[in-house]
Amino acid sequence: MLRTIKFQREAEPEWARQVSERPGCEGLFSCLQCGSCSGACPLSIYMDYTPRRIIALVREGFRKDALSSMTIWLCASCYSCAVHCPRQIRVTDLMYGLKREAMQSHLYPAHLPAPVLAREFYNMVRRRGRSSEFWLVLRMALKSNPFVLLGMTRTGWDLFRTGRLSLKRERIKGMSELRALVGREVAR
Amino acid sequence: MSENNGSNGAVRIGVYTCHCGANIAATVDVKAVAEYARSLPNVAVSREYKYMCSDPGQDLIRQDIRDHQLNRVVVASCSPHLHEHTFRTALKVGGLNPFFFHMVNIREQASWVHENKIHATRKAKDLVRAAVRRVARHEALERGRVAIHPDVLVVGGGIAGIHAALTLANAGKHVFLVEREATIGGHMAKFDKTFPTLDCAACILTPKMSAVRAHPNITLWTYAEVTQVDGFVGSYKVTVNRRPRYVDEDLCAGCLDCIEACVYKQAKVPDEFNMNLGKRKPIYVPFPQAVPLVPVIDPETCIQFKSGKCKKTCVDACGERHAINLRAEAKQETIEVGTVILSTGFQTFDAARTPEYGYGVHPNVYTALEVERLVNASGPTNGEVVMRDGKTPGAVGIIHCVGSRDERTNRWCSRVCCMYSLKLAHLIKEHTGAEIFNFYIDMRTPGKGFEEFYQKLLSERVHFVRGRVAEVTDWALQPSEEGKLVIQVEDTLAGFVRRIPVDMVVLATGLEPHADAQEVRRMFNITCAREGFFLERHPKLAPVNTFTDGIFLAGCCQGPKDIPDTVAQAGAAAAEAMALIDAGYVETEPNTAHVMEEVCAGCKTCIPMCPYHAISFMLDIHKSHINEALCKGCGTCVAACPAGAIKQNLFDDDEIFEEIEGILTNA
Amino acid sequence: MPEDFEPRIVAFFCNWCTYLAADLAGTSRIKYLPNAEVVRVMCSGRIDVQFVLKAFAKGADGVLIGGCHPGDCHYQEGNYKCLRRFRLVQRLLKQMGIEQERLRLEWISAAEGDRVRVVINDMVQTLKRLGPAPKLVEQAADLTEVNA
Amino acid sequence: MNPYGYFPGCSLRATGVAYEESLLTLFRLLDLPLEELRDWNCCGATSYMSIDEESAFQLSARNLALAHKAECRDLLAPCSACYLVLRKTQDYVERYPAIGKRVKESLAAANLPVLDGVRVRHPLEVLYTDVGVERIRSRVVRKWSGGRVACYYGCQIVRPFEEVDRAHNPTRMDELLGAIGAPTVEYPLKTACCGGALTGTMHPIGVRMNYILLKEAVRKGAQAIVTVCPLCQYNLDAYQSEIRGKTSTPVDMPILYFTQVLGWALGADAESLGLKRAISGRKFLEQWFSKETQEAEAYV
Amino acid sequence: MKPKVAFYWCASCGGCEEAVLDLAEDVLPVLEAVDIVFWPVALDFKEHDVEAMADASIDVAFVNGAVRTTEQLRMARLMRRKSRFVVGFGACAQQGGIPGLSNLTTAAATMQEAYGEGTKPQTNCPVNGYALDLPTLFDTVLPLDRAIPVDYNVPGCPPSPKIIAAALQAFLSGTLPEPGSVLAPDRAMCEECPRTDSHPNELRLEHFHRVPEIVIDPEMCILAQGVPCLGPSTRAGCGARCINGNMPCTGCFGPTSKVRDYGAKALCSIASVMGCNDPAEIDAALEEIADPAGTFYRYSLASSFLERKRMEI
Repeated sequence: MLRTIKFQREAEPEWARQVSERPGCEGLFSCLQCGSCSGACPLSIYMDYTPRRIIALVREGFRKDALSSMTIWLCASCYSCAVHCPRQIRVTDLMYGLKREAMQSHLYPAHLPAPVLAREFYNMVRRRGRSSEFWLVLRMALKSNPFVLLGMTRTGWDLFRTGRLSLKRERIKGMSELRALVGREVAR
Repeated sequence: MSENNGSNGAVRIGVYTCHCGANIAATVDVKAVAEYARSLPNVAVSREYKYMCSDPGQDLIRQDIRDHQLNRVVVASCSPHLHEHTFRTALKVGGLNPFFFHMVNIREQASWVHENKIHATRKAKDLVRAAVRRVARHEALERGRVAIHPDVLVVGGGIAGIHAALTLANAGKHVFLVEREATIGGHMAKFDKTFPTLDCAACILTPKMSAVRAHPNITLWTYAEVTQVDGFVGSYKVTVNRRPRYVDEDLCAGCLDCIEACVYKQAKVPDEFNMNLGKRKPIYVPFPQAVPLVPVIDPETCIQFKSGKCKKTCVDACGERHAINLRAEAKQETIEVGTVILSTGFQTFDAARTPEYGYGVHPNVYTALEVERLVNASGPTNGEVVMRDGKTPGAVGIIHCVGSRDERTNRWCSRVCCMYSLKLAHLIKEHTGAEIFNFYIDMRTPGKGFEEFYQKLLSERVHFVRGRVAEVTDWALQPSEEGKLVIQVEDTLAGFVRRIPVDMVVLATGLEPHADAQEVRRMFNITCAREGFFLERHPKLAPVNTFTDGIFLAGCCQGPKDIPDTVAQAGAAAAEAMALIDAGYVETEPNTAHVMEEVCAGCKTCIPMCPYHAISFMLDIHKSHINEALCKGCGTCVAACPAGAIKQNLFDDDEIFEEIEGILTNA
Repeated sequence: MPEDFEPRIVAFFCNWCTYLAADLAGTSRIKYLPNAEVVRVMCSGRIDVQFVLKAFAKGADGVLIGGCHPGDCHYQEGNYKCLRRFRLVQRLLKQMGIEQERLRLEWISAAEGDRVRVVINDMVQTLKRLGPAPKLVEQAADLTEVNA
Repeated sequence: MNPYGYFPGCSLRATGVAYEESLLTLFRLLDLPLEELRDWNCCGATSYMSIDEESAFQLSARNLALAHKAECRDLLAPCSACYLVLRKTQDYVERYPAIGKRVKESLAAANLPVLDGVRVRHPLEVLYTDVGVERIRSRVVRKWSGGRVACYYGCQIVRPFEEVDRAHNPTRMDELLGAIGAPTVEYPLKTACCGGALTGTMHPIGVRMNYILLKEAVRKGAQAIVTVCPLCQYNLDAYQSEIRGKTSTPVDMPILYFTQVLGWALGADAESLGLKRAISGRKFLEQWFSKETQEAEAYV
Repeated sequence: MKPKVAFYWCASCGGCEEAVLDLAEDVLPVLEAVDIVFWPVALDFKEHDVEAMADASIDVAFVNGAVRTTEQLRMARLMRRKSRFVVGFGACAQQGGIPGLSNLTTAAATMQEAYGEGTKPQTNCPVNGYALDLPTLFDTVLPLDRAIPVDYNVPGCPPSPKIIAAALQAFLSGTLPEPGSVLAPDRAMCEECPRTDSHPNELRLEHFHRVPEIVIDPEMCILAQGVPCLGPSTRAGCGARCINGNMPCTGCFGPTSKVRDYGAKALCSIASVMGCNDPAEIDAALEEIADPAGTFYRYSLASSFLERKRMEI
């Protein structure tokens, strides 16, 4: 039986403070818990924690709960929350931060396509400077759940016959320049 | 005992450094400061004490004046704006002229604004050193007195102005009550019921309104605005512009036949008093119990004014009385009063500034004030809650905090919205039996009987959803949402997002300062707080005073508040004014300027410096002279005098130079 | 310039606007740098140019004048008199080899507590950049001879 | 006049190719020179942000620096995501000194110039402010008979920066379409989200979001949806058959780019506007072209 | 026996010496009444003669000019030592005077200005067997009272016969005011000014003019005509000499006893009576005062709070 009580020792207030210092999250501790973000969010209806509850978790320092939530992966970065927040908290930026942290500490469901896509996208861009949608989707599918490819055949065909499916693997000339800029290491 | 004028022998200074509990002591090493002060020239005694402003604290000073023959005192504590008077009095009681005193502000301007104890302490020492040098130059001074004109001006005829005016008038003071609109009554006159008692606003307000009209001590000028204010506490000269209403108040009997007779058989003009939900004629009274009950003609819409081709049936209807004068012009009245009470009220937040709620887009989105009129028996629908589309709502959503607690609009809590929302919820349910949803962030019911009222609403099965509504839309996700307004909100207590279809949305718009609050405050030479409401002298100890003597505040012009608080504040303002009037005079700061005739060569440089025309030129002796009664002590002429022939008490060159050098002379 | 140079600022604040703003900053517990020490005058119109030059002569690194916003002066237009003097003395300071940033005039209303923080902190930064104001003793080597 | 810098972004070279075709055509018709940013790289879009914000900014910084080097004053980013990331980079570099410092350092490391003086802009706003509704109207050669359309702005061009249009109820696209005589419906979801990459990563949810958008458009009587972003267009366009299969909504409406609609009104042919690349609503489109072409002949 | 009197001349133009002679026949009774023991400009005494005198044996020494060389400093100290009273005579002694304006620059620069590029004063040179020492020039000109304690000052550039006579009279009759005071009326010059009544009650200056720029109305208050006349800031006693010559007062008599920094105060009051409130307008008007330091500190720069320009020396 899963216990739902929280003990204060499970909270990480120091982490909360760090988060509140990230760009866009300055207002974290002035949040009214009014729920404007959740109400405005087109995806909150599918989330395990609404954006407001994520903020509540974060500022009380419940790191694991926040980072392992589906919510952060459902965020489509539409910034609706940001423009609705009466405290002008950039909830979207908060979500980005949590996604990054979840990736680093591998706190997300295995085979969840979103993080896989993010990682593949990241690596592709670091290797080639641009992304090529076809190859990207392919790699994502293979690394998360190959069966989704079956469901994609229809769409794939549609794109192919309308000349919207480019098999070209884009690459920029200034890769050395790019590496100097962002470094060369890729995400595992 | 006879007062020591300090002339006896050497300067002996007592320095007192205050801990103010931990307020100062936490960031300033008070002991070190006192220790340091002891080492300064002319300092006879230096002590530190927990609370200098307390009786024992003041006793210390009195004792030392006797035991150590002090003739100068420095107290390092809070702002002089708070306790200068306290300590001056202590000196006086101790038998020393109160102006042998100087105060050092090491709380507001040191301990509270700095973190590093070393720096804060150094700063405190510097300031004490400067004060010790300065105070040695102080001289014995006497306060002047200014007579107070017994008449009072009350600006704004809402419940605040009405109550203040009546209180003063009943005490036998003559009051000029000036109101911008055509009737007094203000916002309260528009309300149906008042929370939490639900007694009818009109029933409790209108008697007071007519009392104003009837009172021999009140001169009521409606449709009028203050345009100029000169002078100072005791004698303000005020100019009032009375706009023409084209119906003579003295001749009109209030029969309203003229309105009946207007060539417009049907009322066609949007009715401001009813928030444009109803119609009125070009000649009208705002509402049946208006005071004065004298019609106004609105030149914007009156045919005669627009085309000059009207049968003027109103004039005929008035007949022998000849009350209607279409050629009437604005009148300037000039009055003199000793004190002023500002009760100019507030304006409601413009709901169009929160586009997500669709006010002005969806006709069935209303503001609370509009609904007040809808539920009001004397309103445009005679109390029927029918919407702009003619239907009666089956479900109503009331959205709290519209234009309040929001960084993007107004940051403050408007204080009354929760309660009036509860009231409207009750009234709408009563009138229509509709399902009512309240959407709130925090439910604020801190007042006598308020919580009980909340309980009552809960038991009436009104829904309370804790969550700030994200948007009001008309798109349908479900067939049940077809043709409805859908409120999308997170039910933060249940923890999920809800879409709630309703027929009518009520926006609980907040209170904000009048658009012209800034002009008004300039005219009366007072200050506005950051939000734009008029600033009181002290939030706790002088809530109805301003920084300009003789000008007091009442009601929402000082900040959002409900009717009980407003009335209480109006009473307080009236009492403050009366205190001045009955004292008959006010003691002035002796910081006035004087011409040293032996030095003045009559160059007249000072004369244009004075905004109060206190400086005159005496042709006989060919020198300038300053009228102490008119001098307000700004010191501009002192700085301007090219020969240094003008002294200012308390701020003389000697004193200020000592202070500057004191600050910069490193210990 | 010494690393730990702490500029000394003499601040002349008018009683009705800027001094109250400073009090408000206090009651709001707004934190700012402790380098400015306030001399209270009733109106910025009282500020004699002699005061400003005296402060510099006595070794102030900066002088800050605070008054009511134009049109808001408690004494109607003392702040304008102050403004005129300020503009003229700025020209004099230039001739006397004192950087104009060392003298600053700010309109701060009683409601603008936070403005006090912004202005003072900013001025301290500016002065730290400029370094200590040159003192007369360094200037007139001859005086040592005189005092010999 | 000096040409607008053009930042296609990855999508306009694949699923969004029609956007590029129509954009270039439209700008040619309006004699607005476009110059593609040499060797541009990925903007560092949404999903990149979720791995490494800092180098996302660095990626954008390179593009901005290239633009600066090419002395281009206005850099056009037709893809909403690209527009936002580029704009956000500028904003954060300016607003957060720490970020600004790091970005400038890395630019120096790659010996690139600092990124200033470049304005990141979206074609919609360029057409509205630089060209203007009136000039568009004056250039119309084809009368519109494509029926009522819903203008769909999506999220990232109006939020959080309200520079392309205001966040609540934007109207500039409606006004431009009004200028060519295309009647627009009151579309309450005009700034709702299309789900972005969710159609790929959490397919059912992504599709459902587009279902909602399409359903409401139908409900409001629109015969087509006009978009400003390759991803929006793709999501709304590509899954209609699936939606038809899963729900009772018989939706089959064309999802156009505003550049296609305007280009058509200004006389361009279907080919050069990539109109033939539509997946959904082809029937509608075909009869529309034929009808339009006849009329066009009559009109000119 | 007659009181012993000395005159000495430091950094000044010599006008002050003239001024004594300007007393004309009034000088004779004075010469009768006193015994002049040292007066380089008129009588042949040498430094060593003074050295030889007993300390405090001279009753009054009238020293004019500012102190800007080692020699002047030495002589000033000598005068101080030998005299009971030292009187600063004239604007240069009292306030630094015109020489004080070189506190806006350095000794080297002054030299260069006067003698051209690369001039290096040869401080000593052998002349038939003797070594001549040239005194060195200070960078900062000092008013007399910053070099030695001064008992009284007689202001003016030069002092007017009227106040010189009065000063001498005070000494002869022993009716002296308290030490440190200035031997002239403690009121502004306006009181003596023939045009003072034409000064408007509500003066508002929108523009400033320099003397050559306008034709000054000989009847009207000069300040009211927009020419910065410092009469209002300046001590009386000159008999409005300049005004009578239709010229503005430039302040040679210095401030009254109530003012600490002459120029600052003068500047403060002139700015106060300006007629504009808009910063741009104010600056436009102030542009017309080409040289504030020279205008307001014509004689008093060296005795001002700031004393000199802050600069590399």
